[in-house]
Amino acid sequence: MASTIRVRAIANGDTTEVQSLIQHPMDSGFIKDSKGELIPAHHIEVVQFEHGGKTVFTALWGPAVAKDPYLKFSFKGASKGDELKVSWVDNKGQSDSLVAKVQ
Amino acid sequence: MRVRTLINSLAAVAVAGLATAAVAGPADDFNAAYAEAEAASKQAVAMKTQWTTTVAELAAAKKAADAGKYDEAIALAQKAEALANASIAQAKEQQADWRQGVIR
Amino acid sequence: MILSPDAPACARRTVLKGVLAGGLAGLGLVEASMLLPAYAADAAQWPQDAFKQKSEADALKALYGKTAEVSDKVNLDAPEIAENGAVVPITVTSGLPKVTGIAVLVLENPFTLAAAYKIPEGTQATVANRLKMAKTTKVVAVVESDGKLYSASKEVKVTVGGCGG
Amino acid sequence: MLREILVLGAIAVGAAQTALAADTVDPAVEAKAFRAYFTDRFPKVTLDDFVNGPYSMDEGLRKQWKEIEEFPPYEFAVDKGKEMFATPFANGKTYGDCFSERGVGIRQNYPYFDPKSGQVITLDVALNQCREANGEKPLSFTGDDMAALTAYMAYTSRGKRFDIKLPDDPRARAAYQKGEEYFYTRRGQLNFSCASCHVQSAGNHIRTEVLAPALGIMAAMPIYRSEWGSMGTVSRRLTTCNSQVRAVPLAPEDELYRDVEYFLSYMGNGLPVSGPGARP
Repeated sequence: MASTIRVRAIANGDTTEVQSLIQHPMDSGFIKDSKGELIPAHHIEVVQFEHGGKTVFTALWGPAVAKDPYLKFSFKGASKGDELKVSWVDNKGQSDSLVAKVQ
Repeated sequence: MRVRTLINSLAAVAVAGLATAAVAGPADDFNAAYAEAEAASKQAVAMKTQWTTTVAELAAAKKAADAGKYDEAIALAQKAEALANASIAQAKEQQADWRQGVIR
Repeated sequence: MILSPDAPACARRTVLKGVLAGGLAGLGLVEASMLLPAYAADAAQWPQDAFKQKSEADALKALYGKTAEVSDKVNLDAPEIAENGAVVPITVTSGLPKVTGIAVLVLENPFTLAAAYKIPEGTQATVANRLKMAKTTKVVAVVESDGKLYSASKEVKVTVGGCGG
Repeated sequence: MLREILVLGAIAVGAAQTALAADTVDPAVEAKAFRAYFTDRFPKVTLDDFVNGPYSMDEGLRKQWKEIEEFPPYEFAVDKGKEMFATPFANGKTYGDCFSERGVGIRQNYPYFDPKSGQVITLDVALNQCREANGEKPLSFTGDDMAALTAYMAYTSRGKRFDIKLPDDPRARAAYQKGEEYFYTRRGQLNFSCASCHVQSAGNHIRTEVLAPALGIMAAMPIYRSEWGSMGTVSRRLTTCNSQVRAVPLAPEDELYRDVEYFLSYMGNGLPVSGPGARP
C-alpha cells in the first residue's frame, strides 16, 4: 500500500525547496453527508519535517486546510542524497511518516 | 408561444382543481391529483425529459399527504403535474428546434 | 497508510506513542516507518485554544499572546477570485528579519485561524498552502519577526457551485 | 409555481422557430466549423490550449491552476489506477491483456464505434467489458475506482492527439447524429442544452466560475474537481451537468451519453490528451 505522503525535495545550491502532498480528508466538521448528518471534524494537526536531526519546518493545521493538503517551503543546509523525514498526526491520533531523499 | 398557451390552460386546470377540493373528501381529491401528476411524470420519464423539480414536488406532495396536509399536498401534486407537462412540451419543441444551435 | 486505530480524543496526547508502536508491531508493516520508530509528529504542540477562536485578535492572542501591526514587508499572495472555496492557494512570504512563525487567518470561516507554521533558523520565511474558505472573506497573513507580529491582508471572492468546469 | 413556469415560458418564447433540414450532414465539415467557431471567438487561445478548459480563458484561474498543478491532487488517483491496472484478476490476466499496446498510451482512440455491437464503446465501457470477460464484476461508472483507472490510462497518453474514427457505417453515422442532437437539445427546468453553457457561453462567468469550451472538453477527462474533492469520470461529469440544469440524468454510460461523448471527441480530433485534468 502506498504512503499517504508525497514529497519532492530539490536542492538548488544551499537552499532546498520542499513540496509535499498528504492524502487526508481534512473534514472540517461543518459539512453534512448524504444523509444530512454532520461529518465530524477529522484533520491533520501537526506535520513535521526533519533534516539532520533537526526539525526544519512544523505545520500546525486546523480544519480549514484543504483536502489532500499541500505545502511548499524552503530551508538551508541540505545536500543531494540527504534524508528528509516527514510525519503527520491528526485529531483522531492517526499518523504516517516517510523518509524522502533530497534530489 | 405554444408552451405559454399550454401553461395558461394548465394554470386554469390547477385553479379549477383547487375549487373542487373544498367540496369532495380531501384524501380522494389528493389521490386524483396525485394520479394525474404521476401519469404526466411517467410520460416525461419515457421521453427522457424528466425534470428534477417534478420528482421533488411529487415527493413533497406525498409527504404532505402522509402528514394529513391535503390542501398543501394537492397544490404540490398540481405543481408537479404542471412541471411534468412543461417538460414534455419542451421535449416536443426541441425535437425540431435543437438544430438552431448547431454550429455550421 | 493509517497506522493506528482511533484513540479516545481526551487520552490521545498521552497514549499516542504507545498506540503507534503497538500498531506497527501488531501489523508488522511499513518499511519506511520501521526505519525510524522514534520519529513522529508531536501532537502535543498543536495549539488547540488558538484554533477555537472566532476573531483575528483572539486567535493571535491565543497563539502568540500579542497583536499584529500592518506591514508592507509581509506579502500575501491570494487569488482575487477563488476558483473554488474548497481549494484556495495561498502563499505568504516576508523579507523581515528573524522570522520564527507564519500564520494564516480566514476571517469569515467559523474558526479564524487556518494554519500556523513554525520557522526555525535556516528555514526561509515563505510558505505555500491551500485553504478552505466558506464565503467571500478577508484573509490575513501574520509573520512573527524578532518577537513582534506583522500582518498583511487581502479580500478573496469565493465562488459558489454552478455549471462551471 | 407560477413564477417557475413563467420563467420557462419566457425562455421558450425567446427561442426562434427555425428548423433546418439536416439530412445532408457532413461530420468532417461540422468538425471544421466547430473548431473555427472557437478559434475565431478566442483568437488569443492556441488550438492545443483548448484542452485546458477554463484555464485557457482566464488569467486568474490559470495562475491558481498552475499552482495546483505543481503538485496536483490527482496524483493519488493516478497512482491508485496504476496499481489497479497492474494487479492481476483472479484468472491471472490483467487489464493490459484486453487492450492494444497493453493499454498504455491509447486514450486518444476512445470512444470508438464497434461494428459488432453497432454501438459506441467508451474507455470506461471497454474497461468493464474487460473485467467481465475475465470473470470480474463491473465497476461503478461514477465511482472512484473507474476514475482512477481512466486517470492512469489518460496519464500514459498525455500529449497524444485524438484520433476518433467515424467509419462508413450508417449506424456509426446515426450514433454521431444522436450525440449531436443530445448536445444541442435544451433540457431541464432551466432549459439549457450542453451547448448553452459550453458553446454559446463558453468562457463566460457563471457567478465567478468560468465555463469550459466544448472544443477539447473530453481531452481532460477524467477530471479532479475541487468541488468534488476527488477524481470523477466522464459519467460523473455528464450526470452532474444534467442535474445542474434540473434535468433527471440518464443512467451512466447510457447509449445517449456514449453518443454525445463520441460526437464531442470527434469534434476535438487532433487535440492532445490532457487528462487527468484538475478543474474548479
